Order: sequence, then structure tokens, then C-alpha cells
Amino acid sequence: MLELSGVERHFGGLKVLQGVNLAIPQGGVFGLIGPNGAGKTTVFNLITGLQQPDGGAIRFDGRDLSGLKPHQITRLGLARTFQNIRIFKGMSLLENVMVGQHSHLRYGALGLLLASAGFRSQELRARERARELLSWVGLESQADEVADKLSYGDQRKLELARALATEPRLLLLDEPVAGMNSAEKDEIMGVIRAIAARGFTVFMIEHDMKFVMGLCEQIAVLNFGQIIALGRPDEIRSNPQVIEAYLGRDDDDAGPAAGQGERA
Amino acid sequence: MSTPQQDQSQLSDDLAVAAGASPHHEEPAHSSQLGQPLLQVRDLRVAYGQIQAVKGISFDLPLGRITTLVGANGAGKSTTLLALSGLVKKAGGSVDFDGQDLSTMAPHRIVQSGVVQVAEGRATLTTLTVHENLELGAYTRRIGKAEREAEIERIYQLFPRLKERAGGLAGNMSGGEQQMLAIGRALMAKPRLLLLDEPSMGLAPIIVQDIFRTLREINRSGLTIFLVEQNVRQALKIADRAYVLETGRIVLEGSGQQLLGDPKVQEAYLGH
Amino acid sequence: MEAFDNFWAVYSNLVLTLGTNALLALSIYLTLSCGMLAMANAAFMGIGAYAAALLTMNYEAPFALALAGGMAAPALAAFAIGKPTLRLSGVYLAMATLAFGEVVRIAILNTESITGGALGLNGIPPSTQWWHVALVLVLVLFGLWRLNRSRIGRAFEAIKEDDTAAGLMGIDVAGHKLLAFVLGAMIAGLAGALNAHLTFFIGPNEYGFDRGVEILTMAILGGINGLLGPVLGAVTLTLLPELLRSLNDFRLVFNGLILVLIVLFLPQGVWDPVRLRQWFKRKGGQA
Amino acid sequence: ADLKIGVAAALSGGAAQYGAAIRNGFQLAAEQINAAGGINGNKIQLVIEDEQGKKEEAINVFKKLVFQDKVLMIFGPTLSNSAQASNPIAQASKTVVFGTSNTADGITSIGDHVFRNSVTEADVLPETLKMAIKKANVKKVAVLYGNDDVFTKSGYDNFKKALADLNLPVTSTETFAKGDVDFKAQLTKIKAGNPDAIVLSALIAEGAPIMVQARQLGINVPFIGGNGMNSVKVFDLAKDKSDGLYVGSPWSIENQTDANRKFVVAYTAKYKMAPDQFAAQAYDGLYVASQALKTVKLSGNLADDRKALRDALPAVKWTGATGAFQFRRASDKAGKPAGYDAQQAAIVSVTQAGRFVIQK
Amino acid sequence: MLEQQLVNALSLGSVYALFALGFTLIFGVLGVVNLSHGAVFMVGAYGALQVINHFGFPLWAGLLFAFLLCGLLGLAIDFLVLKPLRARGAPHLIPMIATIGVGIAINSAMQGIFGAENLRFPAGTVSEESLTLGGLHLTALELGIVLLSFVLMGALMLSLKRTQLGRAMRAIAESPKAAYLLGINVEGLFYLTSFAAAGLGGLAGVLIGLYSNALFPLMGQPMLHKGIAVIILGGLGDVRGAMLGGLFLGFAEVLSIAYIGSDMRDAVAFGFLFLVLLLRPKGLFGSLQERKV
Ligand SMILES: Nc1ncnc2c1ncn2[C@@H]1O[C@H](COP(=O)(O)OP(=O)(O)OP(=O)(O)O)[C@@H](O)[C@H]1O
Ligand SMILES: Nc1ncnc2c1ncn2[C@@H]1O[C@H](COP(=O)(O)OP(=O)(O)OP(=O)(O)O)[C@@H](O)[C@H]1O
Ligand SMILES: [Mg+2]
Ligand SMILES: [Mg+2]
Repeated sequence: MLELSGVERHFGGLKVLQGVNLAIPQGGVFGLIGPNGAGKTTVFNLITGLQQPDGGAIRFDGRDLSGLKPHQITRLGLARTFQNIRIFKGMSLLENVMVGQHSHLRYGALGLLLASAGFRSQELRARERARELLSWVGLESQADEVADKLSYGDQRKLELARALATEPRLLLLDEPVAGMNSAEKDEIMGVIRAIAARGFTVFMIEHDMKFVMGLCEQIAVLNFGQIIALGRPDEIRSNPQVIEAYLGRDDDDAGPAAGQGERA
Repeated sequence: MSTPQQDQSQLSDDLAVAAGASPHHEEPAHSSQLGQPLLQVRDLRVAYGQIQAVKGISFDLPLGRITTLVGANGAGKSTTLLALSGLVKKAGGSVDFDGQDLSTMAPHRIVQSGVVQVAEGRATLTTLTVHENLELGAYTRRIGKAEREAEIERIYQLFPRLKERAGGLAGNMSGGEQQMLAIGRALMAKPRLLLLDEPSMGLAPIIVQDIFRTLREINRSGLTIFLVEQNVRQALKIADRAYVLETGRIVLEGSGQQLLGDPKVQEAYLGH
Repeated sequence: MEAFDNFWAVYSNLVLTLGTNALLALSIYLTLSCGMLAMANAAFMGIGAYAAALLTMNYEAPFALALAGGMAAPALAAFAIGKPTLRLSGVYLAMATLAFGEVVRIAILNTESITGGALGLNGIPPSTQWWHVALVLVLVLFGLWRLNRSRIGRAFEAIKEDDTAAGLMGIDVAGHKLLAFVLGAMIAGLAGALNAHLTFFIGPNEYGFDRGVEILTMAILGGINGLLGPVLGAVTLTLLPELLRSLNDFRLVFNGLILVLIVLFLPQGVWDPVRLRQWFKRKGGQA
Repeated sequence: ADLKIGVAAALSGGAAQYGAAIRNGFQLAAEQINAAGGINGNKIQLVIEDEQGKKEEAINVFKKLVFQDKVLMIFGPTLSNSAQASNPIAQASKTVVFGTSNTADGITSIGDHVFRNSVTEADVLPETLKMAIKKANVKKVAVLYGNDDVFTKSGYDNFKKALADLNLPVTSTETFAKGDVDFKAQLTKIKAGNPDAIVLSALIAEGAPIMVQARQLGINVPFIGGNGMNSVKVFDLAKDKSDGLYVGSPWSIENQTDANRKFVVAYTAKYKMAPDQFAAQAYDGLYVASQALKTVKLSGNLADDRKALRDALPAVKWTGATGAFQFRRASDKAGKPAGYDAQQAAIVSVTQAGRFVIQK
Repeated sequence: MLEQQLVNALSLGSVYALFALGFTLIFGVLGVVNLSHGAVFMVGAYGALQVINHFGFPLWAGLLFAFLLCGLLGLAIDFLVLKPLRARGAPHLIPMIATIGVGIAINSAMQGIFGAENLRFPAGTVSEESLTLGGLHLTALELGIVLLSFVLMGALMLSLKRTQLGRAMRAIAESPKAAYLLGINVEGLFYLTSFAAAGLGGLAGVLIGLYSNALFPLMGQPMLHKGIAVIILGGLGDVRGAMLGGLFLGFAEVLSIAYIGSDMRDAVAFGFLFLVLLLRPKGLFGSLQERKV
């Protein structure tokens, strides 16, 4: 459903992405891994319209995304979370999620001013939906708290709920479990599985191998701005190039992928 | 271009030197005995307004050892570290560092006395270049430019990725690159006690391995380390001593190996 | 009743100034609530005042029409400069909008045949009645209150917190910023139009830098966490010099110091619901 | 009983230096009048309020004076802009408002309760120009004025008209803004036109530096100044660069009439500084009003007393610090009779070695 | 005439730059648009005037006195107003509003004490005769202002760019928390900055007061307006930018007087500022930086 062909991106003289080709099929969970600074987040930035590619094309459901503003892309059914958490800290959890529903609320200026029936029912439905999404990630009990007070891990969950609120068909997650412990990772893994099961397609960046391998049907590996490998988790795990550049040979007991994959 | 996948032992040596574990490293004044407490925390309490984040914890950091503090999100780990560095107000308790009382000291004095922290979220200076960040790492040390540059060169050998981007603004670095920078910068201060808040967060597996390996190396050459981690398995593996923090209280303590084997820990933090 | 008549005779103008100042504070509140430090409100007020006054004086327009003109003219100006300007952020936006204000002021100074230049416009009929101001204030407050409780209010707040993230929530960031800017300009223009018909005279220097800063100060001082803040800020800042009248030569010294003290000791501004609630709780607890 | 007279003056803000001088003038006059037994045995009680030089404040102050303090009449406000806004209040409440410093056109067309003894520049500037032409052989001039201030701008308008009437060519017209510190760019441009004199409509804070900087650029032609330049401050501020400034005004510190000498001496003794034109006009203003008050029989009914004062005022003739004075009826926009302007002869003087020298 | 106008522009630009240096410094490090800087500037002029008038100080001593007096005033403002606001982490608009209050209080207090009249330095404090070089007129004072502003800029720039102290100041400007973690005495440097910036403001007050020859309580306000434009043009907090911004504004004003008409001067200057900001949103010399996502 999402297709990158020959995507280039430079920062000054630095070629961050060089001819990246990638196709994310509908349904399931797709992973993107690679060393720090390989350009993974940049891929997300290009897809969501925060940055423009210097070459190549990005298509979503066959539609060229070039020149579209972030909000237009979001309205096409794409949503994301951020590597450095970017929730709306001054707003309550519920409001955070309701912001995500912005483009799905349709009432005119008049309806708004007069608090028409349509206005009220839509607002009510949005509120209920927001509570439901918060409960998916296990934050419903804190719905009216200010988001700033959440711990790091909970902020990530909130970001996830907020992204879901835009009703995306494709969800981009940039390191969704960074800073979480394994119990929480398991929880999030469950949430993402549930999301995927509901028919959302998930495209995810993550350094935690246990997490990635456990969730993804397919994984692409980016190194120095180029895709160096693409395949099922077990293929990736044993790819010597990937081990060399990314996974490393863990001399600890648990073997390469699982051992150091506790977190990252 | 070089990848971090270089000669590991070479790297660790460099790191050890960079961390100030070399022979010319100053010896601590009082607790010169390995294993004697370098830092003693008693009944530390911190509150944010009404919320009690740390509710009276006590622990020791033995000289030359790695001590780790693990716990769930929001348990109060980062708060504890910030309190040690004097960045959040303590509601009570005492912190004794090698005979000095840190609990009333200004943050910059704490750093000057040798307690250096790599904070959560990295706190890199985004508007300064990578190189300038490293230069500032040595702020508390009155050393000449030549010496400083030599030490920065060692950090670069440790993280070649940083050398490639030396003149770039730190804010433009990828998440992982910033993490490397933060650690490198802390080492530039030649700490006597290094506080690390989730140093492996956001790093590629291969770098994580490097970091844990090098932490162990620096430690072997004499640096005392206090490590806060959610990567519990790794942390416990390298730790001499470990504490488990839950909602602001220490609920378990023991050696790293003991806790690794503890069923409660396994259940709560190590997963399957 | 006579006491009231007397009071009204002396203070009617002050009370009405309170009203128009409250409108101005609300106009900048609107852009602040969308995360923009836009300081063109003084200029928009001026454009509104001149447009309305010229309509009344040269075309003998009915008052309602003059007010409408006083809203439309600044709205158009805001729309025209909004698109390029609102890409700026923080102090840079403040500065660009201040610079726009200066350009407007100088344009008024140099179009003497229409605006009277530095001499201003004299003899504007005093058509503004107390209930005009009251009605307008109530309507604006109501409109903003409704806005705040809708998706648009949430979008403004989200943009204020983090406009990149807001854009990725499907919010048309540029569009909403422009909306806030234009609405703010309309309210400021309305305040200008009402004010012009209250004081017989308007001149270009009333709408300069100092007025811009004063408007901002009213809003911040009152607190921008809700609608009552800017209104209270306007009240405070308008009444303070009157209350300090007896201090004569040194009254502005106290005026300044009180400003500092409010900022120091009322972190959220004069209107701070959280603090008030705590305060009442404590009181209640004692009782 | 005391006679309550309101004074609205700008005692703080940018116009405070005029407001302060005006207040001094009134206080001096009130003191003298009261010391001499008051008016028909009644003492004058001044109610002085600060209007900050802002129109809203002026309105507030006027309302307070009219309705709360219940004064017989009001002096002020300091600036013409404020007067445009506040004088209608007095007019509507049938209270005399008497300006001593408002020179802009149209103030007295507000209504028949509006008086002023400040001579408008329309009357004075042609005299100043003629004298300068005569004495300094001026054939063409450059013009420099502050274009963002009512006072200097209306001064310029009057200069412009007078220059046109006199058929005097203008080499260039330049402007500056309040608060500028550097005028060399304008002066350099003026210098290039080689004028015989520079017509200057400025307040002293900018006017004095302009004279200094002109001399520094090697421009040594005379200056012809408006009302704002008529102050001994110019010697203080421009020091040895102050020579060659022509100013015209009914009042000059060097005017050696008895009334003026008495005023200058008393003022200097009381305030430890030399008076300026603003002080002199305020001083005379209160004397003019007191002449009218002497003829009024106070009834105790405020409205009646105010009306009586209003009716008595136009007939007053008085010779004070500013010389012989009487009122002249002004008309409103429609040409119907309105308030009262001042009718006075102007004295033109030129600065020489730190003094104003009256030109004949 | 063009040559003379260029000289005029240089000296006007230096006047603006001189004022803007302290102003931009305090923004650069404390992140505060200090709207009391105009008042501090005025206090410097009045302070020097007092000691020169009453104690017969020579000019250099007057300058030194103004520097110290204003430095202490800056410290007091920092200690009493800015520090408590920092301690509670108030967003940057709040200290700006507080400094408006401080400015009003200082301006009105000075007016209450010294009156609203125009004052000036005694004749002969500096020579007012101009040096004539090949038909160009320039006073010693102007020359001094031009040189001093360049020297001060150079010194500030060197110390900010090349030294640990300068790097530390930039670190603080970005994140006091990160600076603390590096062992930087953040509060100490805040004080130092407030002292130095206000001291520079005082120096500027004396020199510009000498230049215009008219001191009055509100003399700082018009300067403040221009100063804001200057530091924005140059890129906020950037010392070199303040200098270049000052010169840019000086040249824009003088050349528009010379070739467009003096009544369009401010329109041209501010129109330019408006345009510059649209084309370069961080000022002429501010570094454009993309935000990391
Ligand atoms: N705005 C920018 N200006 C200059 N260089 C940039 C910019 N943004 C990113 N880069 C560089 O591009 C490279 C790729 O960055 P990116 O954030 O995409 O990496 P990443 O793969 O997400 O890494 P990580 O896993 O550490 O998050 C990095 O070297 C980074 O320094
Ligand atoms: N600035 C703050 N204001 C209010 N509460 C805070 C603040 N910072 C942290 N907290 C609260 O204090 C508690 C402890 O937070 P802390 O950041 O120390 O946890 P942590 O153990 O480091 O968690 P994590 O693993 O997510 O980093 C949490 O409940 C958090 O919500
Ligand atoms: Mg990334
Ligand atoms: Mg933490």
C-alpha cells in the first residue's frame, strides 16, 4: 500500500538516503531496522511530509505524496509516532487523543457556536472513542490527568493512542518501546498485535530485536542510506551483512538476536 | 567510512583511558579501599509538588564497582539520579560522597567534585557542534587545548561515527548518535563517579553490546559507575550490586547474579 | 440612584475603556492560544478605528455599518499578511508583526489627505454607548468560549504545544493559524472602532509599539489559561493607574513595581483557577 | 469659599516636561493671587490631575474634575491631541475649558466653552519668517520637521503656508521622528541644496541636537524655529552651537516689560530654573481667568456659576508676562461662532551668545 | 554627498549596534527580551552626568562609573526579578513582561528624581568640533563610537566563540539543565551576563547621550524599539549579528533618507525588516536550523 522508489535525501553534502526502494504491503507488521544514523527516521519524515525527498517518489495507495502537506497526508490515512516523544504536554490525555480525531469531526461554525445537536453528538462520540483508545493502551484511568505528568513509558503509549485516533490505515511507529522495560514491552507488543488484527497496517522502526522479530512479518535493513537486506525475521537474523553492520555477535549466553534484544 | 565494528579490545582500552582510568587519574582522598562506599545515600526523599517520587531510599555505591538501579517506568530512577546531581530539590535525606555532603551543594560543585551524569534524554546541546559538546565536557577541568584535543581524539576512536560528524550540529544527529555523544562528553570530565541514565536507550544492538562491554572495561580500570537501566538483564549481568526500585521505594537488593536468579525479578523485569 | 449617576458620569469612560481593553486583550489571547506571539493587534486596532471613523465621518454610515467596516478592514489586512508572516515563530513573528505595525503607522502618517496624518481625525461622533461595549464583549466571550470547547479550540492548543505533531494529527496548521490571526484582527479592529467613537479623536501614534506591548501585557498579566484571564488583566492594567492617582509623581513607579510583583507572585496571571480552587479548599477546610 | 479650578496636565509620560512647566506656572500664579487676597476674598484652590499626555486619561481626568471635584473651570490638557478628545466633555457639561498650550487648529471650533491663550502658530510663524528674511537676507530655505508629532507637524503646515504666501523657494523638505538622535543624513541632504536658512519645526529634545549636528557638518546658516524651539533650554543643550536661531512668540524671556520681569524673577526664585513659554502662558492663563472671576457674583449653584464665568471670560483684556492679551472669536467647521482664540502680538528674537535678542 | 552619507550611515549604524550589543547578549544567554534595557541605558547616561557634574569626573571615569552602576543595576534586576522567574521555569514571555514593569518603574523613578527636562553633559566633556577629512565631517565622538562598537563586538565574539566560557554561555542559552550537568556554574554566569550586558547598556547610554546632547527620562525607549529591530535583523542572541544588524539598519535609514525621502525612512527600514524576516526567518545572520523530529 506504501511504495518508495528511488528515494534520495541529502542534508548539505551528507547523503542520508540513496535510492531507497521499499514496498509495504497491506496488512500485518513491517519492520525497518539499521544502525544509528542510517536514515530510518528520515524515511518516516519523508513519508509523512515533514521533509521533502530530493529524488524519487513515494506513493500511498498509488497516490503520489510529493508536495502534500503533513496534514493532507495524515488525512489520507497515515499516522505516526515520534522517536523523541512529542505529546501535547499541557493537555489532558483525553484531549490529546481527541486532537487526533480533528479531521473526523465535521460541524460548521454555526453548529459550533450554537452547540447544535450535531455538534454535541459528534463531540460525545469523539470523547467516547478517545476513552476507548486510551483503554487499548491501558491509560483510561488517567484520562483526565495532564499529559506532562506521565512517565516516559506512558507517554509513548499516549502517543500511540493519539496516532490511532486519526483512524489511519497505515501506522508508522518510530521506536515505540524505547525506554520501556520488558513487562511493558510485552504489553505494547500485545497492543500492536491487537491493532494489526483490527486491520491496521503497521510500519515500525525499532532497535529491540526481540520485539521486532516477534512482531514483524517482514523486515528491511537500512545501512548508510541504502537497503541492504529485506526478508522474514529468521532470514534477517542470519544475514551476515546485517550481523556485521547491526546485530553484532553477542558473546553472551542467549545468542545474537534474543540476548541483547532485551531493550535498546 | 568505518563501522563501530572494530577491534573491540583496542576500543575498550581507549575508552578506559578516556574515562580517566589511566595511571595519572587522581586517587580518591578518603575511601581508597576498593569496595568501600564512595557514595552513601540515606533516606533520600524527593517530591514534585504533591507527588512523592522517591520515598526515602538508602543505598551505597562501593568504590570501583558497578551498581545498578532497575525498576519500571515511573519508579523514580531518573529522579534519584537527578537528586544526586542536585538538579531536583531533595525533600530530605543525606548524600555523602567521599566525605563531602552533596545534599546541599550546587549542581556545578557536584560535577567539579567528580560526580558526572549522562542524563535521560541525553541533554546534548543541539545548537553546538559535536566537537564543541565534547570540548564542554572538560569544562570543569583546567587543561590546555592540546591535551583536550588529544582526549577528544580518543573519544572519536571510541565512537568513529562522531568523528565523521564532528563539525555538525548536535541537534541534527540521529538519536543514537546523540546518545554516543552524551556518553563521550561525560567521559571528557574524567569523573570519579559516573551516573548513567539508560545509556542504551535507542541504540542499535551492536552499539549496546559495545557500550556494556566498555562500561565494564572502564570500571575495571577503576571508575565507579551507577547505572540506571531498563535493559535489566544486561544491567544485572555487569553489575556488582543491584537495587530494585518500585514506586519510589527500594524493594530488593543483592548482587547482580542474585537478582538475575530471583524469581520475582525474572517475572517482573526479565520476561520470558 | 443619584450616587450611581454621579459615579457613571465620572467613570463611564473608564468603564468603557475597560471594555475595549478587554476586547484587545482577548484578541491577542486568541493568537497566543494558538502559539503565536503576534503583536500586530495595535495596528489592527488602528486600521479598525480609522476604517470605522472614516466611514462615519466621510460617508455618514450608520454605526453598525461602521463597526462592520472596522472589523472587515483589519481582517482583510490580516489575511493578506498572514500567509507569509505566520511561517515565522516566536520572537521573530512578534518582530515581523511589530514591523508591520510600524509600516501601518507610517502609512497613516503619510496619507494625510485621508487620515489627517500626524494630526489625526477629529470630531468623531461619540456613538458608542455602554451597552454596545457590553454586548460586544459578551458576544466575543461567548464565541471564544464555544470555540475553545470545539475541535478548533483543541487544534489551537495542539498547535501551541507542538505544531509539527499537530500537523500530523491532520490539522491544517497554516490554516488554523491564519484563522486565529484573522479572528484576532477582527476583534482588535472592533475594539478600535468602538474606541474611536468613544473619544472624539484618533491619531496614528496611539497604535504604535507601546500600545502593542500594553495589549500583550494585559493578556499575560491576566493569564492566558482561560477567557477570564485577559479580561481581568485588562481590568487590572486599566484601573491600576487610576487607583494610584494619589501617589502623584511616583505613581508610575508603583505601577511598574506592581506589574513585577504580579508576575513574580502570580505565576499563572491574575486569573488562575487552580490556585483559586486550592485557596477555596483551604478556606473550606478551616470552616 | 474657595474657588475650585481644575488643571489637567501631562505630569508623566513623554509630554511631562511641558506638563511640569505648566503646573509650575499655575501654582505660581495661584500663590500670588491668593497672597494678594484672592478674588473678592475667595482663595483659588487648584485641583491638579495628571493626564499622562494620553487622550483616554484626559477624558477620565476631565470627567473627574467636572463631575466629582465640581470645579468651576478646567485648564488644560497639555497636548492638542488630548484636547481634541477631552474638550467635548467640558463643552457638553457647559464648563469652561481653557487651554494654555494647545496650538493645533480646530481646538476652539469644538464649542463656545473652549478658550485658549496659546497663540496659534498660524499667527506667529509668518512674522518670524519675515523678520528672518529681513535680517539675514534669506532667499531660499530648507525645511526640517518632526512628522509624527501633532505639535511639530501642525507647525510645519503653518510654515508651509507662510512660505507659500511669501513666495520663498524651498530647496528640500526633510522629516525626522520623535526620539531620533542622529540627523546628519537629513542635514547632509539639506546642505547639498545650499539654502540660506533652515526652517525647523521641532521640539527642543530634537531641535537642539539638530542645531549642533548641522554646525558639525559645516552648515552655518540661521535656523528659523517654531514654538517648540522658544526655550532657554536651547542654550543649555546646544551650548556654543545655539547661535542664529530665529523664534517668534508673544513671550520671550528677554522681554523687559514689568509684568514679564516680575514673572521671570518670581518663577526663577521659586523653581530654581528659568521659565519657558509654557509656564508663562499658564501663568497668564490663570490671571486672565481671575479677571473674569472678579466680575462674577457667585451664587453657589455650580451650573449658574459656570455659566456666569463663561459669559464673563470673553471680555477680559489683560497685560501679563506674554504682553497685551485679548480673546478673538473662533468659528467652527460650518463657520458658526465657536470658542475663543488668543489675540496677541508676536515678538521675534534671535539667539546670540547664549541669549535671545529681540529683533525689531 | 554620497561619501558623507556613507560616513553618517556608519556612525548611525554603530550607535545602534552599541546599544544592541548588551541587549542581544542578555537574550543570547538568558533567553530574555529585556525590555528594561532602555531604562538601564538611560540610567547610565544620568549616572555619568551626575558624577561629571557634581564631582568633576573626567569622561573616562564617568564611563567607568556608568558601566559599574548599570552593571550593578543589572545584577539587582537579575537577582530580584529574573532569578525567581528562572527558578520556577517561567516561559520566556513572562520575564519579558516583568522587565516591562521594571522599565516603567525605573523610568518614572528617574523622572520623579531628576524631572522631565532635557539635560546634557557639560560643554567640553568631549570635543564637539568635527574633524574634516577631504570634505567629510566626522566628530571625534562618532569616531570613538564606531571604533568602540567594533572593538566590543570583536572582544565579545572572540570570547563567545573560542573560549570555554563562551561555549558555556551558549550551552546555558540552550539548556540550563544540560549546562548544570557539565559542571557549569549556571547561576554565576547568569549574573555575569546580566552585569556585563547592563554595563554595556550604561556605556552606550553615556556615549549616545553625549552624541545627541539631550538626556531625558524616556530617552531609552526609541532606542529600545530600534534595538529590537537590530537584534532581530542580526539574529537573536548573536553578537556579530547585532553589529551587522545595527549597521544594516543605519545604512538602510541613511540611504533611504538620501535617495527616497526622509518621511519614508522608517517605512523603508521596517519594511526591510519585514521582508528580511519573510525571506530569512531567523534574521540575516541567524543560522537556519531544521528541527529534528
Ligand atoms: N536536519 C538535518 N541536518 C543534517 N543532518 C541530518 C539532519 N537530520 C538527520 N541528519 C543526519 O542524517 C542521518 C540519518 O538520521 P536519522 O535520524 O534518519 O537516523 P536513524 O536511522 O533514525 O538513527 P537512530 O536509530 O539513531 O534514530 C544522521 O547521520 C543524521 O545526523
Ligand atoms: N517534573 C515532574 N513533575 C511532576 N512529576 C514528575 C516529574 N518528573 C517525574 N515525575 C513523576 O515522578 C515519578 C518518577 O519519575 P522518574 O522519571 O524518576 O521515573 P523513572 O523511574 O526514571 O521512569 P522511566 O523508566 O520511565 O524513565 C513518576 O511518577 C513521574 O510521573
Ligand atoms: Mg531515528
Ligand atoms: Mg527515567
